[in-house]
Amino acid sequence: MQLKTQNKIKGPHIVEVLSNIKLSDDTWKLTFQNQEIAENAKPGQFVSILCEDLLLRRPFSVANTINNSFEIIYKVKGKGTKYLSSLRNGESADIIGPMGNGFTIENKNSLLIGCGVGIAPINFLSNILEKSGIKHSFVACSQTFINTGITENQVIITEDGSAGLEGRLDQHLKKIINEVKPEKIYTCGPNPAMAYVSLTAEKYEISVEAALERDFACGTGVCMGCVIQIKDNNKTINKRICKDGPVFRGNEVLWQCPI
Amino acid sequence: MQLKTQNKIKGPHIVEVLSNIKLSDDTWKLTFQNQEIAENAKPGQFVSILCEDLLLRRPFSVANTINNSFEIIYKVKGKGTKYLSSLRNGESADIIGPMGNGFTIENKNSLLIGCGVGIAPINFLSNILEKSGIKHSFVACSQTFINTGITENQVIITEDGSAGLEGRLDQHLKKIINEVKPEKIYTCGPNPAMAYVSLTAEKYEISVEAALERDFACGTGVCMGCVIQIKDNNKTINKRICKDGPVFRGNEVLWQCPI
Amino acid sequence: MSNLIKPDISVNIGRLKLKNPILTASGTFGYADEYDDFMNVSNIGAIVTKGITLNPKTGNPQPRIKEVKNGLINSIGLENVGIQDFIDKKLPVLKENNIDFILNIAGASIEEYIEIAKICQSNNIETVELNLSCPNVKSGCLEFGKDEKTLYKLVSEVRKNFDNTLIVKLSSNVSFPEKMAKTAEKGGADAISAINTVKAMNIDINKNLKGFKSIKGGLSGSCIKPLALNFIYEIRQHIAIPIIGMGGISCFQDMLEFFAVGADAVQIGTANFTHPDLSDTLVIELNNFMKQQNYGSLAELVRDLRYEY
Amino acid sequence: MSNLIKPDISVNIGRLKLKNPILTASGTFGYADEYDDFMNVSNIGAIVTKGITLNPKTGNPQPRIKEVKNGLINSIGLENVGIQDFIDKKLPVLKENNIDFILNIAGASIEEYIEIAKICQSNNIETVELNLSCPNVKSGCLEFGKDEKTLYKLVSEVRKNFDNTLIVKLSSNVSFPEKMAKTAEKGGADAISAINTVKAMNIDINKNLKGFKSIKGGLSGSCIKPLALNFIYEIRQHIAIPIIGMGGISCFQDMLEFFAVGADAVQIGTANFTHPDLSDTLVIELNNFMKQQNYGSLAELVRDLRYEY
Ligand SMILES: Cc1cc2nc3c(=O)[nH]c(=O)nc-3n(C[C@H](O)[C@H](O)[C@H](O)COP(=O)(O)OP(=O)(O)OC[C@H]3O[C@@H](n4cnc5c(N)ncnc54)[C@H](O)[C@@H]3O)c2cc1C
Ligand SMILES: Cc1cc2nc3c(=O)[nH]c(=O)nc-3n(C[C@H](O)[C@H](O)[C@H](O)COP(=O)(O)OP(=O)(O)OC[C@H]3O[C@@H](n4cnc5c(N)ncnc54)[C@H](O)[C@@H]3O)c2cc1C
Ligand SMILES: Cc1cc2nc3c(=O)[nH]c(=O)nc-3n(C[C@H](O)[C@H](O)[C@H](O)COP(=O)(O)O)c2cc1C
Ligand SMILES: Cc1cc2nc3c(=O)[nH]c(=O)nc-3n(C[C@H](O)[C@H](O)[C@H](O)COP(=O)(O)O)c2cc1C
Ligand code: FES
Ligand code: FES
Repeated sequence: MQLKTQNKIKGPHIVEVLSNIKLSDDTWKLTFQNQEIAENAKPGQFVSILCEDLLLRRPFSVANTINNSFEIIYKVKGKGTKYLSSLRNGESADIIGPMGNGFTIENKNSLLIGCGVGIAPINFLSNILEKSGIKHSFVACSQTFINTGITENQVIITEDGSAGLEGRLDQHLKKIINEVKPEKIYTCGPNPAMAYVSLTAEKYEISVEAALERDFACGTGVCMGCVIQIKDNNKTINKRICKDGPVFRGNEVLWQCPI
Repeated sequence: MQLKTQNKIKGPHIVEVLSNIKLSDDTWKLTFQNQEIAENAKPGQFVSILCEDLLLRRPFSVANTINNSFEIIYKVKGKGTKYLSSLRNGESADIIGPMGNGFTIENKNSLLIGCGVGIAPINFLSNILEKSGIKHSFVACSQTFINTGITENQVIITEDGSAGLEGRLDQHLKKIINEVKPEKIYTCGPNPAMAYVSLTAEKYEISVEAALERDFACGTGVCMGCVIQIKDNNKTINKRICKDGPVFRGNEVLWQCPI
Repeated sequence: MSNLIKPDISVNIGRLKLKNPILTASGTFGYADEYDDFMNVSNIGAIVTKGITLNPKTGNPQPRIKEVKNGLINSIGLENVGIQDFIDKKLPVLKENNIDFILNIAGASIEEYIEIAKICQSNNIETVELNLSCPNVKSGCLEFGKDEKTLYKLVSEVRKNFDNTLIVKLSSNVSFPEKMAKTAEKGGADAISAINTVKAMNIDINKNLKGFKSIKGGLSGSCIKPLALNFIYEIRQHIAIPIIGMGGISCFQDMLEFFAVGADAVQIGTANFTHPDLSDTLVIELNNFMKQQNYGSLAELVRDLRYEY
Repeated sequence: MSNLIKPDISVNIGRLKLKNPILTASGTFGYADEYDDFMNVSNIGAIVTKGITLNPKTGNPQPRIKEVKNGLINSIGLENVGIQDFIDKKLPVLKENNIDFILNIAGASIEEYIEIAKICQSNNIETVELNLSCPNVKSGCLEFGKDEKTLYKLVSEVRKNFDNTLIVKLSSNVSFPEKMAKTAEKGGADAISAINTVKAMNIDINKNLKGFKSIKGGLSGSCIKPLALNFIYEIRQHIAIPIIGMGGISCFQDMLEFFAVGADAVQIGTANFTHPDLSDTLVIELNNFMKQQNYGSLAELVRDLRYEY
């Protein structure tokens, strides 16, 4: 294998902030200017952002690309995301990416399910399917309404009933599947939600792709910190979420054991 | 000895920022609102400020008190002072003090010599002497002009000639002493400057008080991190700059060896 | 359990009955009087004095301290007033003000430790903490806390000469933490305290490559917390005596972590410099937490903290 | 000395001639190909591979990593492809792309180390770094790097079976650093590398005191730099062979500090995660610095850095 020896194709890019807006109480959308990332990113891929003097970069799914810019949707949790929320237009950030493998795009009637900030990659995927003219429905579940701007084709489920259907995904999913009759499901969100989606889809014999999460150290595939056990015929093998994923087939993930 | 068992008389005080203004390229003046510190602080004493998530507090001489507020004059050096320069009106800081022993105020014709940010405690002393009607002259030396607002009775020496006399203290000191004929000298500034003042004053048989500096850990006298060797008859003993000082008599300091 | 009953947060370390498990660490709290400006010192479980030697010590030359990322390197060199001066001048203040204290002692030879222990015994000092990190001049400049045989000899000899509560303070700079802890217990220690500062060095190189400023000393502060937690977890399962945990504790959550990995009480060190009223605040926070969570005694809380572990 | 001459920043470690002293540390750079996205990997002095064992290893269960203040705790458990897979799949890539490398090897017994060493020998692997921090199953679960006798046996046995460059990587979790370094040298090591990660633990306690998340593992990153500098300074005066320093290096200044206390080359570890192009950048910065300061060779610079010391 001949390596590329082309320098810095995935960064670190010093990237300008175009906007940083609040979508809900604790959820924000950041838009960055960078042609390379915007051109190359695929739904399901992520970027890793240096957050001030924190040791480790923080990974975020690309939530959209528009011309030479790309977006992330993030929830403020700790120091890293607090720093992100402090970024202002014109300031810059140090970003590597796009990293990992995105969703496989197929011309199939697709059901897209994003829960919480898991909406981010699903949002991007929805836009790409839209552009490609692939039939799809978008279910966005969250505790409280996260306004991503998309409304067409979107079923909104909020636990607090602040928009769309009230309740949790498991109260609505089967009905939605029966209505949409998807040939393929894409999902991203907390593990219990993805597990529920995956196991439900299995019953309907619908194939699932799920974008997983876990604390990353390197985010580039070298440290083996983010491995997950994946079913491989009769045995299980370790795969790196950051490099071999973050997208995996729903039925190869051992949803039962803690992921 | 009965301890006071009076709670928190030296803080930590959560103190409001009244103003933060630039005096020169790298030197700023911060004004804080706090009655206890403003009422109790004496020239030569210092406060210790918590600077974001830095482990150690940073010590700064009280540079003035006005009614219920007090000032510090500081030079931006590293993380701590960078943080100070980011403070805005209405924000607050966590401060302990006033700490240490200040200058001894005597009714003697006094010469006050502040070099660099060593101007800070000298500025405060000058105001107090003024109020007490004690005759004094104030020499302020710095690389470039630091505008503290005081001009009366003040001889300004700047290395770059941006205000007052051009040059360094040692080019002017003897002349000034001969003119002022002080009975007492107070000084604060870099060690070489204070050493020069102290050794020169010795020749004129004028007593000197110098406010010393060194990295502090505790700043309260418990860690023994800031000790300096002090002449005590024929031997030397260790004294803590933070607790036994920061003001020492010029002739008890071993200026020759590194302080 | 009623919210109105004041929870019992006392803890016993040997014969020492502490009113609460929050102590201040040696070398970071002087002899208590300096902290009088920031709190009522008698609220704290106990203060541990600066390390006291047989004779007064002037300590190391400057530089003695250097801040690093989330840490402090110190090279004080045990500057202290000596045992006699402590007894004459500091002890009466502590007694008069009802401040519970533990005397941290250090020596350059086993004989010196024994001599201080005898003085403590005859002056009715209730609790002694052995600081082992001074170089052991006799056995070729090794430190006492690094070699099982020397450690056993030291602890058991001090034990013979001091029949009140004896705490042995361990350093984490050892190959086999559990061996040192077991040795101290076998030697007669009533409790282990750990960890002492961690060996560290800093060097500042200036642009022209001239006049480096360097310091070799002990590292403390929140950067050593992961090392301390590991150390205490490793020794907990090998000894039966109580452990007083320390190393980077700077908030209530940190304190709980030490209980979780095996500590029965804690000491606050470098964080006193950052927040001079921290130990006092922790006592209040612990009381409030116990009430909120409906705990009647510290023992119950500690059991639950260790439970899932 | 003219500014136009390219300074000589090469350095020899045993028979290994490094084009520059900047290496990447084991476990933090994979087998090089992953970093191809960020730089031309062949610019670096050498990469050290992830620790390789005789048979593939699946490593430890999750959680494997946890960020702490300025540091990272990892408990990967040596997950790796095994020596045969390395030779079949990874080695050709390294060779084809002219990437100088050092093979980091680990075993659970001396026999296992010997077997890997033989495989390295017969496959003309030029340089091997011995990772000693795996538990030594035979001698009752001690680690190889903690006990002089076992260490001597291990190093000398590997030496007998491998006649190319042999580097022994030490851990700082020992009572007597200089003894371990001297033992490795006596056993036949061509160089020492240090430090490996430092034993550490983290525990997250949530509000309801249920479901703690804990990790026990090795600490790396800038919080261990003061420990690493101290370790290297302590061993430098006791051995004659070169030292490859590491532990928290994250910028040019850090690298100079390691040279100052005794290192002849450095490895970049955790900082690769933060700045994936760091090692490449350091090579450029070192060249520029040498030119600016008019140094003809690295040896001269290192001599000056150590001079005042
Ligand atoms: C492939 C991938 C894509 C992601 N995409 C998004 C996204 O689009 N939007 C979004 O809001 N979040 C996303 N995350 C999660 C995001 O990375 C974490 O929320 C963020 O790192 C938290 O950093 P912090 O410093 O604010 O919080 P911290 O103080 O570091 O941690 C707060 C909590 O988050 C957990 N956490 C910390 N680091 C990570 C990490 N690297 N991955 C997962 N959990 C972590 C901690 O264990 C802790 O429970 C993604 C994670 C991965 C792995
Ligand atoms: C009693 C006393 C009174 C002082 N009064 C003033 C004042 O009125 N105005 C003013 O600008 N400065 C004053 N200083 C110095 C001031 O404390 C330091 O400049 C400040 O702590 C630097 O912090 P930093 O985080 O910005 O820099 P750092 O990054 O911590 O350090 C930058 C440089 O300053 C040195 N330094 C760090 N901490 C201290 C310290 N605690 N004391 C001395 N040097 C230190 C470092 O060794 C380094 O060389 C005083 C110091 C003392 C001890
Ligand atoms: C300035 C300073 C002086 C110290 N002096 C002593 C001492 O005399 N005896 C001792 O046993 N420990 C001494 N220690 C170690 C502390 O008691 C404590 O073990 C260590 O600092 C770790 O706790 P921390 O991280 O909370 O500070 C000292 C620590 C510091 C920072
Ligand atoms: C995720 C991770 C995996 C590591 N794996 C190995 C290994 O397989 N073999 C080894 O000798 N050292 C291993 N190390 C230790 C590093 O090579 C290095 O010694 C240590 O991280 C200190 O350097 P740093 O602070 O620059 O990271 C690993 C470190 C990390 C962070
Ligand atoms: S985070 Fe390092 S391999 Fe995935
Ligand atoms: S800084 Fe601790 S005694 Fe002065």
